[in-house]
Amino acid sequence: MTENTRTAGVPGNGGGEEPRIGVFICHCGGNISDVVDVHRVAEEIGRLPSVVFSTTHTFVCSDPGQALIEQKIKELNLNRVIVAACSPTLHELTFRRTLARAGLNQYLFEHTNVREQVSWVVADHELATQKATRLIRAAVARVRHLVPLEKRRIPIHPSALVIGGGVAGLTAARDLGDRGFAVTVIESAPFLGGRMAQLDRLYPTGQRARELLQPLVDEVVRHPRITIHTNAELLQATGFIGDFRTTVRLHPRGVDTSLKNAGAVIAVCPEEAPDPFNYGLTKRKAIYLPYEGCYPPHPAIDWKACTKCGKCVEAAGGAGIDLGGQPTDVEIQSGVILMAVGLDLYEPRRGEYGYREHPEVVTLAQLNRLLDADGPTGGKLVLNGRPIRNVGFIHCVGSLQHKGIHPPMPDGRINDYCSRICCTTTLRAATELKERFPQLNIYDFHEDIRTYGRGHEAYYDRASQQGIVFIRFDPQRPPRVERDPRGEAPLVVKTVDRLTLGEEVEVPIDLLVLATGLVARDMARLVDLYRCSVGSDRFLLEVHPKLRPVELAAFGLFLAGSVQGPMDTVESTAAAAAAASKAAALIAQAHVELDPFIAKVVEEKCSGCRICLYVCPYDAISRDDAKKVAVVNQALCTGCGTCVATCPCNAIIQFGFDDAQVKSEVLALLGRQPALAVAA
Amino acid sequence: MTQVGTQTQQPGPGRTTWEPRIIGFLCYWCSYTGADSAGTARMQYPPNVDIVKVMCSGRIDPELITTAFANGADGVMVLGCHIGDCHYISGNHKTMVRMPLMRRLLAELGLEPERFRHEWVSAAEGEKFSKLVAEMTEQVRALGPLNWPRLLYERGVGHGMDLKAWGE
Amino acid sequence: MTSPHVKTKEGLRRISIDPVTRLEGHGKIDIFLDQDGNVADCFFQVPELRGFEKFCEGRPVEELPRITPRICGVCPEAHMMASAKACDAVYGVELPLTARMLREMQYNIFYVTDHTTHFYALGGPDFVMGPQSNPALRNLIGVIGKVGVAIGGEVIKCRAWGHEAAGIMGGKPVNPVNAIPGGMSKALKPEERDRLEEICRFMVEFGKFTLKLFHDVVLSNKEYVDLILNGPYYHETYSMGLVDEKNRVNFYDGKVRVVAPDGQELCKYAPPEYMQHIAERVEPWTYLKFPYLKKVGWKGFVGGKESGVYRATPQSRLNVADGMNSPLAQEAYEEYFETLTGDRSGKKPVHHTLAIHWARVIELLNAAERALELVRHPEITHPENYRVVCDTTPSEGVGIVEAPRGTLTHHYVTDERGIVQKANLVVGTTNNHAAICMSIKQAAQGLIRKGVDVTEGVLNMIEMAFRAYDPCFGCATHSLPGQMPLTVRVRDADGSVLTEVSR
Amino acid sequence: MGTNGKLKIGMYWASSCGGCDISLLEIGPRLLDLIAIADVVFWPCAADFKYKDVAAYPDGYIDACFYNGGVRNSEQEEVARLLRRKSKTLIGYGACAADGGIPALANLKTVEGIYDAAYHHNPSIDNPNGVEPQPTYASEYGELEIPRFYRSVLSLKDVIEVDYQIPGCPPQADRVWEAIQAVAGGGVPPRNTAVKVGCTDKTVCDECPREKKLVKIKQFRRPQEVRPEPGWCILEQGIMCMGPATRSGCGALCLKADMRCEGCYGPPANVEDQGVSMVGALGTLLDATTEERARELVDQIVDPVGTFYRFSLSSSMLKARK
Repeated sequence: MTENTRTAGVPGNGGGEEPRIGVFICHCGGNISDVVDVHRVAEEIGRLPSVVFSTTHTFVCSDPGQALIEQKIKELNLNRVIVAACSPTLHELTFRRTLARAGLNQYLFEHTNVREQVSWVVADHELATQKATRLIRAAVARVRHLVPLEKRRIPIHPSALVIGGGVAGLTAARDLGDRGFAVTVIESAPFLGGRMAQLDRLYPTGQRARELLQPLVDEVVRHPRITIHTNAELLQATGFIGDFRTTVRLHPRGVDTSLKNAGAVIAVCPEEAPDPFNYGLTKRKAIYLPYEGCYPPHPAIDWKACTKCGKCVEAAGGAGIDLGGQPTDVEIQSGVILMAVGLDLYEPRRGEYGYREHPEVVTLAQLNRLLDADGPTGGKLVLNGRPIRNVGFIHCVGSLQHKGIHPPMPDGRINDYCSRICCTTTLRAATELKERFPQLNIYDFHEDIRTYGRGHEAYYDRASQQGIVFIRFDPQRPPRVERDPRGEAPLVVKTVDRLTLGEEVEVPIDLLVLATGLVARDMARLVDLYRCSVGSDRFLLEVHPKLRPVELAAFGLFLAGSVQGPMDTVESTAAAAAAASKAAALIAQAHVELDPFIAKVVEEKCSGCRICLYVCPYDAISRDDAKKVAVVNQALCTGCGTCVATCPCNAIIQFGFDDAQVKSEVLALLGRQPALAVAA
Repeated sequence: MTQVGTQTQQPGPGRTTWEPRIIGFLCYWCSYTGADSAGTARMQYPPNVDIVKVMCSGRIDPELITTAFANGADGVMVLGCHIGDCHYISGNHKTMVRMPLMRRLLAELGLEPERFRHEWVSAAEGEKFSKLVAEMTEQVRALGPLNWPRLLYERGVGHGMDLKAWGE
Repeated sequence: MTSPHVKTKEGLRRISIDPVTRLEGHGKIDIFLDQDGNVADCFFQVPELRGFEKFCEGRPVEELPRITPRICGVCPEAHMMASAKACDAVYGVELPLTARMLREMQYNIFYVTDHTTHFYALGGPDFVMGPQSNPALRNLIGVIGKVGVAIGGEVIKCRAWGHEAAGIMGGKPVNPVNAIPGGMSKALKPEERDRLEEICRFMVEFGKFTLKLFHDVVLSNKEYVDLILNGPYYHETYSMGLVDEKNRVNFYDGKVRVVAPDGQELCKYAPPEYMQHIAERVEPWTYLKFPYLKKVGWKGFVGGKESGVYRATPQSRLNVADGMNSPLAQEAYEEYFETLTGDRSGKKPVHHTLAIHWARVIELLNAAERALELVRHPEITHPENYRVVCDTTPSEGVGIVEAPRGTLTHHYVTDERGIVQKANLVVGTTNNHAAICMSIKQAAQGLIRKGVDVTEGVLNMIEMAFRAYDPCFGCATHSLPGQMPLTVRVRDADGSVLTEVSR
Repeated sequence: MGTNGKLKIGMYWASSCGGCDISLLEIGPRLLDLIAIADVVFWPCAADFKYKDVAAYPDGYIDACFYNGGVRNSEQEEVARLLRRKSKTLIGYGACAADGGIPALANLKTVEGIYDAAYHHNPSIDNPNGVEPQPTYASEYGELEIPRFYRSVLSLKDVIEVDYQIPGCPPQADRVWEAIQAVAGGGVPPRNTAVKVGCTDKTVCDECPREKKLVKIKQFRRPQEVRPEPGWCILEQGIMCMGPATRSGCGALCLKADMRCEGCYGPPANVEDQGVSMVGALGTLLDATTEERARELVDQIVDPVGTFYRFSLSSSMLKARK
């Protein structure tokens, strides 16, 4: 390994003193050194002013590699360190810690990417070597301007708010409660359980959904440290990581626990409304219980349907029902917030595969209700009285949409993503149908089948063995659903089967099931209140899918479950548990430490023109009207730096990315500074 | 003049013919990661675009772009997250406004529009990234060296200007 | 600083009145003497070009009333108004009464300020102190010393109040910004109006006083009157000026009237027709062009009815007009012609270059009277009618005002977005460029002869021919309070300096 | 300092309009205070001194010399160099000297274009032989000279070392007086840095009486197209006001006349380039959430370069390439 050591210079720990720069260039096995002449690079960089040490190493990230850095920092009083290796996304933090161990401020470090962005993409050794040299030279110019930084310390209130009372929210709440934190769960509906309560049997185990949900609900509602608010509406949110203040409006339930004869009371109610729990397959009373064993166990009143006729009050003998209740607002303090609002089902457009044109066309969710032993038909498969012989399933309704073929959603986008759960759910339902009603002919129309999870493929095999007919259609020419002219069956599905090399098929159908996809909820209020990042698929966007998968960019906000994208119950609970443990790790400390790369207003340069007040996505900037200058809230600032580019006075700096640092980098890349080979 | 640009821009032995020198300002969360994924997939592309990393494309101060051109860049690229995918909610909305305006301004100052390019590249679009770099390199190569400081000097602007950096 | 290697034709001497170039910049006089020591030829050069006409292209037309005033920071209002009028024409908008009055009032107040500067600081001293008097005293300080400190105070007050008025109306006292296509940027508030009336009242008194001063000091001095009437300061040229519908002098608006040396009307044209009447010559030895009357034609630097050379000075404006639009100025106007033509019938025109000073004083009083009349108009503070909003498609337009130093023409052509495609400017002093060259040559010929020492006094008397025009080459030749420093270098055939006289 | 202990000051004007000299006169009565502390040893438009006198002065004779106007021809550069030699402190006075000023807009055009407009193709031109002014011309009697016309307008600091600069078109009298006193008092800021005096370190917004409503720009409007609502930020109303990217000191006079700021005080302190500083700010002020809308609004901006650099093209980063 080449070493180029110069011993001139003043020792010190950054911040003002003469920089003493150490450069460590990684071979990464041969990943880098096979293409880049790392020794020549080390030599040239070693000649730059202020570079007192420059070397190469087989694996700088290895223990010996890090040990070398520590040793040289101490031995040569290095006060700036550059590692040229893989992408900083992988090891930047590793090396920061190395600096810290050596007693050097960890922010006097620069990580130069010479693998992903040089050796792996530039075949020509000479050009690759030149490029690596340029990039490191730029890093040298940059680190000259680095100053020691300290992490921000923000006190944490040891509590969590969970938004959403579905399986994800409840799981996260329980895990956090068990770890000893105060948790508040808010649910907009009158009952807990969310989507899971509406499901029948779950793949891969085939267990009943509500049987799995029940114990979780019991655990949560009995939990000493968990508070639950149903009928809760988000009103306001202020504060930031460590000390969020959320105001929710609690709408009256109309019924309390003292109601004894719920059944009789519900029976007398004259008002009816479509039952969303059964996806509109049935109607329910204005005072209702969604299902057996729901929580809270006492009914709620659907105020939209209720006419306040008072019959229920009479039937209840005056006890337990109050039709005149008023909403109350409560403020909830929490150190962190978990987003667990879940998702919605895609509602097909009228006429999409005959939906809402032919009564024989239902969604997969509706079918699940029909299959449910506790469902509207007690599990019997009847559709307005007719016996059913032929059942068809169509996949990817509302998912995997194609530009030009599928009309865009109201926001102009199309759902080009896979909803992930529908294939397996479809096959599970199809196989159950075939088992329960062997005489059925079942046809499965799909563009593609994705049974990706453990045990999922088994459903496909079973379906094949059961003789379910698979027909693969061409997305360019999706199936057409029409009335059967011959009247054999109410419907006929026409399409071209690619499995039989483009054979035209016409299938008579009694019941057509649309495997509808999953879409993000309308979360406008939530997104606005908490400054959430949203993806182009409208689901909430994590910081980084691998590195920080359950965190939002705004500090203290976590993603629990399918608010982040289509997930089945298994994935949802896993994600929720992950979010809970991440959140717990954070609120377990008295203080949270945040990266210092935030914006700061240099008061004497600020003209108070207010233009930065428009810009901050996190409302972290306010104006001190007494001083007539802008002020950045350290806890709210996420360090995007947009305000820095905005300020017409250059009065805002961003630690780690201030103009001097970035510009010096640019100049160096262009061969301006520092001059080459000064002390050569 | 070609030589001038080349010598300082391409230190060390090897090529002496002129190579386009392009600065790419990339946001960290999407475009920079996109560049990484191009690397992970071992996509080969020209080495002429040198990447300067910022956290969000909204941080890309137009002054950085003029700094690059004023100091000898032949081209500048600005890459950020797609609209709607910004890690910082709306940081790239500012980029979306600044860059078209910047493009007009640069053109009016006498700079070929092809020397400045602004695109959206997501973390997954390694291929798009490598394509863009290749395209940009070729379109700048076709235009030839810019070497703005030299040019201004010849126009009589900034008599006091130090051209040493350009080998004079 | 004419470089020593400059060649001069055999047997000629060159007198270079040179620091004009160097120190005021923008003006340079070269006088060539033949072997007998008589003036062979004389060149007045303007070494300044800034290219406004070109870089106005591409600018939004509404910005030109703020860009073109930087042609001259001494008379920015003139350019602002001409430009704004051209913009009105470009948008084809008719200004409400209030808007027109606001513009004319602001312009007349500016006129008072500007003429004051010239008379007291530049032109006046020659008469008050005497053309051959001690140059150290031939300046404002000297004037004040002679006619009393109180007056000096009044002069400074007049300028100060004039700029206060400009500030009230135009935002900035120098380079105001308030003229826009369709009118003015803001209405005049009643309290602002009251202050302006106070200023205008003062200006009228000041104008009366100044006219009286001119009588006392100049007209009652036989020597000066003789100099005006019989000195080497007389050309017969065409006269040009702006007149209203009654053919009275108007600085802000009207038609351009041109009369021949004998007083006959040559033409009377509206702004859009200027191209049929004016053309500009280009000479290789100066950056400034030479406008002339197209219909008469360019015959070189000569006067008379056959030559298209014309003058656009205060005197020219009086020459082309049938009268003034204010009572006191009208009296003065009549007296002006009676005195100079010795003819009670009010015979016109007159061509005595030095009498331009007198005409200027009459204009000063007229401008003050007119401003006072306007500021008292009940409509002047109308809260709405200070402008109209332009919703028409812009195309082309010409705007003309009388700048203190001559008729000023702005001509723009725009695209449908109002972006300027072409701009043509015929600037005040430019009109007089040819005439100034002739006046200098005439004075030089009259004053520099074989055997005559070229003294400081002689130089000043040459300069008086020049200064009468209050020339404004980038307004550079304003001297306050003194006069242009002059050096005459007499060179022999090799161009080496024989003698040098400075003051 | 002269023997009488008074400062020796001078003033010169180059490629400018004369407004600067007038603005210096606007200090009015204080002109006399100035005379009290200083002898004017050279001020063509205010006192009678000659070029040869200046040439004869020993180097550094003038304590403080104010140079206004940019440098557009050889003569102006010569004088600038001469005055630099003769002056202890040289002050670039006004927008033109500091940043090129409005005449520097000519840098967006070629010299050929300028000559073409001035001497060939404007409608009133009568130039049958296609004559153009020549640096030297052989007349019948002898050679005549005029200065060489440069290809660009340069700011003073492009040509010589400048100690201080006073921005503004023209500088406002009160600020000028403060600056003169500062300089006379030995000059507070370090010399030879072209540091700007006679202005503050804030922007025009700081002095502007108008209030922001924190609403974004929905549509750009031009002064002739709208009556601005009094008291409300002009820029928020869609009129391209340069206030945010312009150094303060003027007192926001234009805004008080309901006009947008033209930017005559040049870039803010700590900002090198006025134009891009404005682009940075506008990025956040436009009411656009889609690219189409953004482009639409950007297209509504007329003449960006002439608006953002109206007074500062010579001191901008990229100048202009014509």
